[in-house]
Amino acid sequence: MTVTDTTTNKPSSGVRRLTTARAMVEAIAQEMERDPSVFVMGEDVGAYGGIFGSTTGLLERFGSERVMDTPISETGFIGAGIGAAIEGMRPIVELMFVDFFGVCMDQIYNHMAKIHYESGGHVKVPMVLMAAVGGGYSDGAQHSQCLWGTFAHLPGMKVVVPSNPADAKGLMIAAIRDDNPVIYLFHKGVMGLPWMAKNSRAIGPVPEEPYELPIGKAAVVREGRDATVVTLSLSVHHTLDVADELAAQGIDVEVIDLRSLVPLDGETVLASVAKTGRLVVVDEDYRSFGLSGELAALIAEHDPGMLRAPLVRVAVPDVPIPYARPLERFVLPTPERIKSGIVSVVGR
Amino acid sequence: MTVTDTTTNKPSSGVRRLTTARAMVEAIAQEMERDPSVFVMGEDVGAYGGIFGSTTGLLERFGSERVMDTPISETGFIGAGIGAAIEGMRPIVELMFVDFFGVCMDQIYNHMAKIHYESGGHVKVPMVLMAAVGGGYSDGAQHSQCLWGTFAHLPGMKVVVPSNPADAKGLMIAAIRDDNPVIYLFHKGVMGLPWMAKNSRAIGPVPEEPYELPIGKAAVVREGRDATVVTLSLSVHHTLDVADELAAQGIDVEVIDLRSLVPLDGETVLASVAKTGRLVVVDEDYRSFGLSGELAALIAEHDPGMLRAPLVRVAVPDVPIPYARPLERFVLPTPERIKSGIVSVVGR
Amino acid sequence: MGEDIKVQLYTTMVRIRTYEEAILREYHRDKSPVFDIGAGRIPGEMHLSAGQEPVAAGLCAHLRPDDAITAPHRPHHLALAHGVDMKRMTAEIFGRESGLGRGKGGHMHLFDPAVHFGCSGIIAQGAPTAVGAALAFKRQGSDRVAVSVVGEGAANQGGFHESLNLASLWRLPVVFVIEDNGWGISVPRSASTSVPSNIDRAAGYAMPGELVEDNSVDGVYEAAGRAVTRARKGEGPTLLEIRTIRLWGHFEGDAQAYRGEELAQAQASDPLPIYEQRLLKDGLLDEAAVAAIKEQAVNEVEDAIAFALSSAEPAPEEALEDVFA
Amino acid sequence: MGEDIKVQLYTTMVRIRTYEEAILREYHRDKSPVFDIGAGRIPGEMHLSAGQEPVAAGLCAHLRPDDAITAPHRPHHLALAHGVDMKRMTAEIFGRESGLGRGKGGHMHLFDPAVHFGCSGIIAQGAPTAVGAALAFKRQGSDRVAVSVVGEGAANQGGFHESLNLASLWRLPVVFVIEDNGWGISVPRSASTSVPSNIDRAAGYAMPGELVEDNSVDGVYEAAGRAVTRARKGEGPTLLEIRTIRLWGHFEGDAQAYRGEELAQAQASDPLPIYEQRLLKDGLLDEAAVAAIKEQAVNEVEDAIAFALSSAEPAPEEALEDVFA
Ligand SMILES: Cc1ncc(C[n+]2csc(CCOP(=O)(O)OP(=O)(O)O)c2C)c(N)n1
Ligand SMILES: Cc1ncc(C[n+]2csc(CCOP(=O)(O)OP(=O)(O)O)c2C)c(N)n1
Ligand SMILES: [Mg+2]
Ligand SMILES: [Mg+2]
Repeated sequence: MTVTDTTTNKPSSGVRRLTTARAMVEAIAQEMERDPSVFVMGEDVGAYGGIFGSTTGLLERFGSERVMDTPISETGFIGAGIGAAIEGMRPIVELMFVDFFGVCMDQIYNHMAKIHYESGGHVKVPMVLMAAVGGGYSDGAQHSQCLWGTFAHLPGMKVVVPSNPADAKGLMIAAIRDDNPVIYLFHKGVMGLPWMAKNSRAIGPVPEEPYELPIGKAAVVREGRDATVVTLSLSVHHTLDVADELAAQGIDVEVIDLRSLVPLDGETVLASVAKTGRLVVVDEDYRSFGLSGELAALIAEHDPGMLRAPLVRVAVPDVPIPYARPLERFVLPTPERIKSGIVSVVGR
Repeated sequence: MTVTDTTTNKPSSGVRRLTTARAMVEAIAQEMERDPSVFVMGEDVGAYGGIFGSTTGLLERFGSERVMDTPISETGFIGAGIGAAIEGMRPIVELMFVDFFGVCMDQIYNHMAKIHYESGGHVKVPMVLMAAVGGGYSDGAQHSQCLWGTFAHLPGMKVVVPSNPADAKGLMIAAIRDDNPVIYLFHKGVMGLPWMAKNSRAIGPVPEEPYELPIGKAAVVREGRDATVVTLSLSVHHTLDVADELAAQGIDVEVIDLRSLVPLDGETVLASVAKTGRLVVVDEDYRSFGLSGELAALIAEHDPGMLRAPLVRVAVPDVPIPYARPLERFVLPTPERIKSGIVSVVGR
Repeated sequence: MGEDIKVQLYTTMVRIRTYEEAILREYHRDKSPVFDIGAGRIPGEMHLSAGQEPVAAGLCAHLRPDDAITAPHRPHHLALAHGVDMKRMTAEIFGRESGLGRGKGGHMHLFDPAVHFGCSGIIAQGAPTAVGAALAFKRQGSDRVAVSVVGEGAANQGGFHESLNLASLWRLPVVFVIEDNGWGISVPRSASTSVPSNIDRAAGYAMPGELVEDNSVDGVYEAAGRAVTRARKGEGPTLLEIRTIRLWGHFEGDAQAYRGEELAQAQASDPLPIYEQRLLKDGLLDEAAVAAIKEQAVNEVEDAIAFALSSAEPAPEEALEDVFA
Repeated sequence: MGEDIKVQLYTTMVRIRTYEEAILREYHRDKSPVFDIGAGRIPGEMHLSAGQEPVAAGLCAHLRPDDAITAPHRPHHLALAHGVDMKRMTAEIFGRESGLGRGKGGHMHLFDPAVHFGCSGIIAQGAPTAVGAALAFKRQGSDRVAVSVVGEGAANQGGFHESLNLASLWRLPVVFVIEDNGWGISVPRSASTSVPSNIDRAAGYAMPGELVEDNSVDGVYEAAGRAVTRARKGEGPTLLEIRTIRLWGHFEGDAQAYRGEELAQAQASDPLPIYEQRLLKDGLLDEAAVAAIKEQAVNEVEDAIAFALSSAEPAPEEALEDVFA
């Protein structure tokens, strides 16, 4: 499943457009050019180019010493990333699917995320751990999860979740340059893969030069008065589509793309909810004990009176992701569910 | 660190009192007597009797075929528990400290918790996974966590957290008899261990006969009008102490012991907050993306207007648990922090 | 090794190959001209086992329906050889209500308690479960056996080693089978495994190891027979490694550019025609018998597909059921 | 092996033992008559290394300050032998602001970047980190070496095996050292490990394995010398297992009822007096020299404790610092 060249195109306007996958690769390549301590490691990141195209072409360009295929030993190679980071390298380690975190979580949360703290700040672990997330193509209960809430609950790692090519590039460069461990979660559905249903915004303009997007700043991707939808990743696009549709019905939705869970940009959320008084959280992760709860607490701690209508959560309803298409569609935050969530929050 | 006999005593009233550890052991023993498919497995559960006394005396009584010490191979033996459960046994598997979940989480959340669902309900995994949680004795960042929010976020497992001896027994028996996987988290500070600072309620009356406490029912452990404190585990006791103290100052606190996170007894919480209009969540787990958020969402979905004052969260402020005593006390939900949380929510 | 057995092994292999070819066809049916992994009658990842039939046939010939087996992400050959209901398995792969998992599992999550079959999409994580099944069998005083099958890539996953150690330590009736098809997706064995063969690791767990080098079903049958017998007699676990081949891509859609020369070699050593020729030459089969075996396989497989297609899709709200028993 | 080295090894062992005895004293100081794990100047779990000095002394004699070492939950002997600052380490154990981790780490989390020392309370999970340090050293073109030390109990943890395979596959400068003290808390080796020695597992990763059977510092010194030299020359990893003894409890407060006879045997084979006698008999030391070495050790250790005690406790709010760089 190789990303083909059709994924880069320069439309007549002259603005260069890339898929999210290509934007990520460009970010990594530019940082590898700039900084010899940056290297990439993971399963099938070499000749294969990453199962979801996140490393396509890097092996050819940088060689196998800097783009290393690994055995299926996630504890081993993520731990190796940590050790290398401590000793002066800046590894980018790919965990193929985030769903596999369970075989290596100790390295992630007890080591990668805690060594800096335990050392009283004397040891740094500058490392990017990237992983594919998300469902929608019937990959079943062990290959379709988002799980960002799991990482965000545990201290010591930043959690970045880009939704589009330009953000993906800027956030990747920021993550690589960050002196802290950064979990970088990319949804398969925003990568612009030729072999998966494409989202129209999975390809978009991306500046050619390297640039950083600050980690921790949400984007108000659509302004509106009637309700705030806070979301991230693929759901941003579904929400924007729904918002366009609802605009025609006179419902004016503000859409916030969080872009990172840690740090969480509470200010942007609060400012928006202060304006609209209504909140829908659209989250492809499991509903309970996750993002939607955290946003509810943010508001309740600040001023519970801000909400003029009950919170609406459009999330996976605490069931494993089922395989069959009608079942999976039922649990994912589809445009239909987002739409009815917004309609119910505005009470029309 | 062996639980000594001083932990059982019959006060003059004739009511038998046990420590939480002894209550758990009694529950396990009674179930092992009743049902030959029940067995215990884990590190140091045999001759040692469980590092925190959760299996003391079982080896002597049931022999090494039913009380099995394991190598330090959590993925291996938790997976073995799953396989045995599928094939008709009812294993009770101990993960010594919950902090070690990272070396075996895949078995827990991708297998133990999902097989029933993936099989369309045709395969059952009746298994108890018990683990010690909590800090307060300077055991550092890798041996002091609660992490219940992590398990509660992921579907397919019940999450039980007893706070006292009688509940510990009834919930353990219910967990063993449950046809589902149950995570059973016991706080070291409620076990009544002779070698750890004791909580006065870590020893209490426990009926001798086997009994089940239904999983999913919270307990209103103190009724009050002015504010609701929702909490669990060791923090229940701190909160009750604080509530007594505040009663003297005319602040009348209702205290809810959740007893389980999955299922979460939302009804009991909502009924209480409807009455008091004020909510403090006391949670020894990390603050963000966890229990306190989930409770905020519960209310915000139901009726955000229920809260007459901002939510107060008394939790671990998203830092790893530090070692030194002043640092650790600063991040744990100590009575002082609970008290000031309640005082601030009632606005006096 | 009797003549009947050889015909039986051949028949099993034909049945598997026929199945995989049919699934291949059905999988791609609605995925052209543009391949979209989520489209069609069978969506999602699809890992087919063509080339690895000798492992399943030779191994499962020794198993009883009450023996347990945990298979990896590439499970069809093992499921069929162990007697999983083909109709309900197919219905599961098509995501239907009548499927083994009522459409909740999919092709990596096939569970059939009737024959104690399970699988998992997480690498090597079926091994501990097999150890646990064996522990139950031993405690229950039976002579049942549990089998764990993983790929050679999976043999570098820590949980696999933990399982070997536990099974040996507790002298459990487990047979560990490594299907060494030379590849873990695009990573060749030489880039994943520090020893020439995983059999070199058996001694590290004080268990016998046996390598079948030629992907021959007879070789698998004999080695597996020894291993299953040991286990059934209470003599503990065995590690088997079978050098086999992955005839097709890692999953469907895999362009396999990384394979180069080796792909043609693999295709030239397809075990099915080789075994067929052997049995014809040895006079155990004639052309008519071959044709009959193939026809029967086709009929059974097409029936199973028809069954799946005629079954209803699950109602969406059923997604909320079966989380808890 | 020169005479100077022997005296140096002895001196290191004395220094370690003196340290552990002092920590033992300080740890229990405010924990009687009732032992409360959270009480006193040094709260929390305390895993002391008395009896295991030969491992640290013999191994670290070959290491340079720029070589990395990852130690397990029982780290003091390795930290001291590798040159971790004793004062700041002690201050950390006492939870002081001047500690290595400013009081955030504690005795299982000692990090001293000056000598590339780290440890972890999670079993075997230092091994992957050592592999990564070695990977960095190799990429950086240096001849630096990384050492991973774990217990024999830890050698049954999957991540340890993954690390062996990676180091061998990538031919990295790693020395894997297993301190086999016969116990993983209360579980004897025979109940955790399916082979007589972990050295039987080295072949499974195509690396040399060497067993030091007698807990002798000379034996460790020689075996470790060969392993470190191999690593430094770019010849890849080695697995060493040292049969050592745990003189005291798993942690302080452990009543060790499970140990029975073996405890007295262990105490009778304390390596320190044995080695001291040897050096005295061989004339490498005399009583005066022994006394001087011990006195120096006591002075250094008591100074370190005094330093710790005179350091301030961290301010509570500092708990919120150092999460992110
Ligand atoms: C823990 C884990 N890591 C990675 C993967 C992704 N993955 C699926 S199959 C596979 C290759 C498996 O190779 P092998 O074990 O040799 O089996 P084969 O596919 O060759 O049959 C990988 C890396 C996974 N499913 N689980
Ligand atoms: C993953 C994990 N499991 C369990 C433990 C609890 N634990 C701490 S030390 C120990 C025993 C370790 O034995 P060994 O590796 O032989 O080292 P020793 O204590 O003998 O030095 C155990 C089980 C842990 N810290 N981490
Ligand atoms: Mg393979
Ligand atoms: Mg040991």
